[in-house]
Amino acid sequence: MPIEYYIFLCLTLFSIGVIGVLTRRNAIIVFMCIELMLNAVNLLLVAFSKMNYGAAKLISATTTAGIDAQIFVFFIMVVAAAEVSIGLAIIVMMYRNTHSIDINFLNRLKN
Amino acid sequence: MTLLALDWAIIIEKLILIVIIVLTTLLITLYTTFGERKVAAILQDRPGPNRAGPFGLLQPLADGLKLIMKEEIIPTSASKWLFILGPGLAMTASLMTSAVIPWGTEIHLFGRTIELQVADINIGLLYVFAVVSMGVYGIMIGGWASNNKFSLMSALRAASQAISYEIAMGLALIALLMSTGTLSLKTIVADQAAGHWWNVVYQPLGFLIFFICAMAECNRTPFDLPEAENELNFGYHQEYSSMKLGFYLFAEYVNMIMSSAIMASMYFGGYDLPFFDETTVAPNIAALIGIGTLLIKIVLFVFLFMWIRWTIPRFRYDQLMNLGWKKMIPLALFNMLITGAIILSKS
Amino acid sequence: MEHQTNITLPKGSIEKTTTTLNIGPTHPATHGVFQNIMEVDGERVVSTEQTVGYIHRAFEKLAERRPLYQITPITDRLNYCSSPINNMGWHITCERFLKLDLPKRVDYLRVIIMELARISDHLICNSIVGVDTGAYTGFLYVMQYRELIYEIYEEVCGSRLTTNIGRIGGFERNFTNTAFTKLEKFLNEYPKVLKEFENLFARNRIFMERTKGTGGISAERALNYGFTGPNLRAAGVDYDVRVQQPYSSYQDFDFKVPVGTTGDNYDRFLVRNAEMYESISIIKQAYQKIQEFKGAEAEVYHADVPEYYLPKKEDVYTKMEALIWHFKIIMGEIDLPKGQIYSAVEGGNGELGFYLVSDGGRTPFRLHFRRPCFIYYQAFEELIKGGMLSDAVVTLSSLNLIAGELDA
Amino acid sequence: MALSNEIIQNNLIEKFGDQVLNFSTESGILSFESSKEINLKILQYLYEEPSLGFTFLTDLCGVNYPDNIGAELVVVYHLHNFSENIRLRYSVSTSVNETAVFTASKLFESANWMERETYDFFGVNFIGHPNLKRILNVDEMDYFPLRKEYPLEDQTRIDKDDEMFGRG
Amino acid sequence: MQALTNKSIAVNRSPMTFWERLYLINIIKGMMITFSHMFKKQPTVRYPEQKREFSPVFRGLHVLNRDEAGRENCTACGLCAVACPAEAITMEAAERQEGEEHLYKEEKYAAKYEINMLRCIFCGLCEEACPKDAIYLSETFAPANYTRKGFIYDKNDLLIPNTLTNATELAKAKGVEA
Amino acid sequence: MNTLEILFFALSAFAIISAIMVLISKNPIHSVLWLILVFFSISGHYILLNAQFLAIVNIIVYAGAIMVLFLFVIMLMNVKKDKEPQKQLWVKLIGVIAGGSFLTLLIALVKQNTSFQGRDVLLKEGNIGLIHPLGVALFTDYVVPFEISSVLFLSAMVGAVIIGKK
Repeated sequence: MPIEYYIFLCLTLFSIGVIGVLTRRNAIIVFMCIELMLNAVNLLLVAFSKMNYGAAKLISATTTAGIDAQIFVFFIMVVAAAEVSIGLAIIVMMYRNTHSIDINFLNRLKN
Repeated sequence: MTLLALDWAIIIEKLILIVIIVLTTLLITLYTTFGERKVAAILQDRPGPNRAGPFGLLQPLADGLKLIMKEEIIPTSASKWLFILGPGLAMTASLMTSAVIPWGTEIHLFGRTIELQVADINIGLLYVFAVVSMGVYGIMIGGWASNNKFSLMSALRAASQAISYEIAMGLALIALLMSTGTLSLKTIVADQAAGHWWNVVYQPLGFLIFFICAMAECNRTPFDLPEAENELNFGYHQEYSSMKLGFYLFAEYVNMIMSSAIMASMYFGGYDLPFFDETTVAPNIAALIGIGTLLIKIVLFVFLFMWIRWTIPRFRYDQLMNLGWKKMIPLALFNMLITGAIILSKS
Repeated sequence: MEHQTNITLPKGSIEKTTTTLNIGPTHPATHGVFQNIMEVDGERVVSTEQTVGYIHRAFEKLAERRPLYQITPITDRLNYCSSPINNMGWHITCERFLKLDLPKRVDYLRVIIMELARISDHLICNSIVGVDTGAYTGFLYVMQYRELIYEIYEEVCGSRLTTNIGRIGGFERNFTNTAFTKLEKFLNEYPKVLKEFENLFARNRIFMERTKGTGGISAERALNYGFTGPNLRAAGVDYDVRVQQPYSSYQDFDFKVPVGTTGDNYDRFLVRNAEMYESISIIKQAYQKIQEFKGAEAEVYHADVPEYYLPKKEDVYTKMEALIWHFKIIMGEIDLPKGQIYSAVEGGNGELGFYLVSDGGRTPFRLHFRRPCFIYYQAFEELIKGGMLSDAVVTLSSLNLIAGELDA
Repeated sequence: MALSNEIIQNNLIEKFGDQVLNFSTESGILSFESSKEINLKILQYLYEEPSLGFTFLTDLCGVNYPDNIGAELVVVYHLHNFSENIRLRYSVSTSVNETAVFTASKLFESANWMERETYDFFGVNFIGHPNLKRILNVDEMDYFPLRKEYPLEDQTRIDKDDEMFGRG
Repeated sequence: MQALTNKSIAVNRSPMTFWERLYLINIIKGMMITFSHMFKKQPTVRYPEQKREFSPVFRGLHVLNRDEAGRENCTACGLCAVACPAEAITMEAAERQEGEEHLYKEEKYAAKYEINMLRCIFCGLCEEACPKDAIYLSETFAPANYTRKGFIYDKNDLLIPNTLTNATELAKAKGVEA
Repeated sequence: MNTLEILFFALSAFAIISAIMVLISKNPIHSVLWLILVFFSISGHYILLNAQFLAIVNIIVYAGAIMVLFLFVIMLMNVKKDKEPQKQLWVKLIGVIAGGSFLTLLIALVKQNTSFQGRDVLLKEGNIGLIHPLGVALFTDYVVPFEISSVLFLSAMVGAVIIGKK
């Protein structure tokens, strides 16, 4: 499978995430789109890892090349989980204070 | 070890196995609902269903028929697609677990060796864990889509309960992993069958925690807060009727059977019949005996579930959370520490 | 699906942070028809408004047209879990008002019936507390013994739930031997079952945590709210009409008044539980006393008051005088004395009072029932405020609210 | 000190003079009346005076005497002193046209619903009541059904409307 | 609040012991209780096949009685209708004509006798009120019907079968009641 | 086209369609459900790449925990679709155009970049995605970040509790 396919797929998913962040006002949806972007990156990382592994395997059968990319993905997931817990807590707080989850009204938090 | 070995014979074989397993599970489930009513009845000094067929044995069929014949009601203010999706998800998620359970050793048929396990993936335990974490969606979506306050509260209760008890469940599993050293259910069972003690001997506390968490994940009393009928009017499936309701009710029992199967496999030797030498009989018969043993273990666990349900009161929401976070998780961590210490001292 | 709605929401309803839940009129927790409009914040109860009146049957108005004996079936339907107490309470009120003296044996028979009714009432309440906490089995264990109680009623009066048992001046018929045999069976078997029921719940940590400290009320508040009966005793006030103003020869019996301390659900459960043991002991004493009557005394089952107690059927068929009395009583042609009376008995839920005003006519001029449920249900909001929804449900059942008694 | 009906009577007369009247004792319960203006004062005195201590409101109900012109409606309070174990009946009367009576719900929480019930059935307008609306009957009802002017229909009549009697 | 009587006794509200705090002990105790009930005799009455015995004074559906000669006992005095707190009984009296002596015992009889079983509360006051032993409450219960009209039992539904003309049915009716 | 390619394109199409549905659903709950489907298809890709551990962790963490949290929060707030704020049309249009140009730009860049040409991704082979090698790597070379991430988790938990408590 050519690596370009994976790159195009991940780029598309990432751009959809970007469009979501740009067009939606619902804070939760925006947040979800960020998760989508993270996942696109994850997929790309894994694809690259397998690309490198495939190249290295031709040289040595027991290589572990590319494993660090998968470890990175693992850490990204960890960080995402932590980020979501905090982020959602913030959104809930915001909803409690402003009765809205509209990101345009976030400036209400000023006072 | 690959998941995508496209050998068509194997695919057909696995498909047949899946169909058999799913159908058997559904049949057993059908009779588990009957069993629940009968167990409740005899624990409560009453005969239970006894009209349809001899000893009421046709009762589950009658119930199923009734559920199918009932009118489909979708509330106008409900979110229609999600309302239908909810019970389907609940059912699917509960059936998916069956894929990794080793139902027996192997059967030799038509010159082929058929493994009695749909997929022996080397992350079997994690798979179970993932599927269990999916199970809550059915309840949440159904409860939300009903557009009913009681259902919504029940959905929220279900979600938080499932998330909270998953953690302790995972920690209990990690202790088990430490002592067995593998994630593959097949290997775990095979190790136990190969003359080791059953894992419950090594992990009694872990088993207890897992059992309690399994009860919580199946929404069984004392953790049946999502459908606490006296508080929330049967909670998330309050607005459901006909077969959609049937799916929810079924899913609960399928869940119960699956967690019983998992517990039997992980802690009680799976298809291993103790003090019985499988090599003395023909391999096919040994496999059948293994299946029978596993089924008996499942039935015993299911009975235990029912027995507990019909004995004790349920928790309150905050007490449930307390138990989950302040007792179960520290206990599971403690169990993990002890296991680690013992393993270290042995090596 | 699009559908038009022109409902304008009340002001602030979008912005409000609480959820309105209707617990009732038909909800598994209400055990009867009444409503609680609860405002909950998540699982916490912020406030509640109780609505009653769904099964109001205008008993007080009906009673103004009924001769005294026809009011007994009305009282059946007040607290239908212990209708014999209501019946007896009404008869005792009439007897006090008409200044009739009753033979001791009738008193003791009444005590037996009333205590049986009290047991059946408490038993329902306590087992329903179990059901509402999620344990259904205990309910069915004790329910078998309510059946025994009902069979005793049936043996005496012919009916089970709405008993219409007893008449002014005594009972409509003597207790049969079967009734006494059943009573003995009950007395033998019930304490064991009660013990078992208690073991199932009383020291179970889940149950204790569910009930301890929930729905509590202090003695002062309870008195101010007009609590009586087990609910008041659970708060620590040992007020019991049977002790304070004995009726039906309760002074002849030796029994204790169990009291709690905090008035919470657990105390209510324990007080009712202990009262059932006391009731059993009272029944045993009464049964013993009844067996001590000898000769003609052992057959007495009504007072000798021809103006109010119907003559024997055989006499009615054959004797003119009896027939005349029969007609007079049935047609309600006996004028009541003028005056008023308030008389109370200890019902299943507390002081069940009857305020009877007569202007000398043949029917009560005014009859008011003091229904304990109706009065203490007002305190429900105070009991559950700030607690969890589940606590509210348990409190609801441990208060033993009977819809028939709420709405006279 | 044992409290008796005479002591209560003397105490009340001493305090309120001729504002309390019509003392009588029936079946052991002392009953008396007063004008409706001082009902709260009397109830409070009975509540707070340590030698009386009627701190428990057993019952509150209305009675309608259509023949007593000017005092058709009577509100009856049954009070109870637990420690002395003595009951007391106190009543105030009011005209059917001018039904205002002061509420006792500030003194006794239990009076709240009983007053609502009395209002519901007799139309006694309790002044100062926090939530005086119908309780047992429907809110739309525009009469007070327990007054004597609304008699029950004749039991023995045979022209029963079948539809109303479950025959329709 | 001081004690009002010397009879009061405090309930056992001791705090949980260590073992009780562990949940398990009492749960297992409770489970043993429920388990022991598996082997208990079931008190259930399997209704249509099996019937529990009623007391002889059970108050079920009404029956209008006849005497030994098969004549109706009722004399239409109306006491039952007066005594009925639910106003369920309606009756119309008629004079007995010449030649009807074998039908009615007294000179007056009930030409129309209806009991509305939807209103009836089965209090038994009519049975008690009857001076002629004409109405009594049988041991049958739980009537079922498709319409409200069907619950208004007229004289034909209520009358007991005639001893002379319909002895078998009477026996059957009595057999059901016994 | 072999089976793997069919699977790849099916999963990709599925992922992209679901991702678009996340954007255009009016109801936030629907968005969440579509996003779960995206995660499932990405997990499918992981399996295709024989990264079994990541596939299952993706499901457990994303679909099983994070999305439940999202769903939970949305239900808690009871966000109705009519209450959802909408951006004006031209803002949306600009957003879509910006995202689209971003995509075309990147695709053009990748197309031009020669270092990717001819490089293949190894599908369904190689054991680096299995638990054992990952575990070894995680607990030898990456043990410090692993421990640090646990500290991160703890602080995130404390933070969430503190924020939520207010």
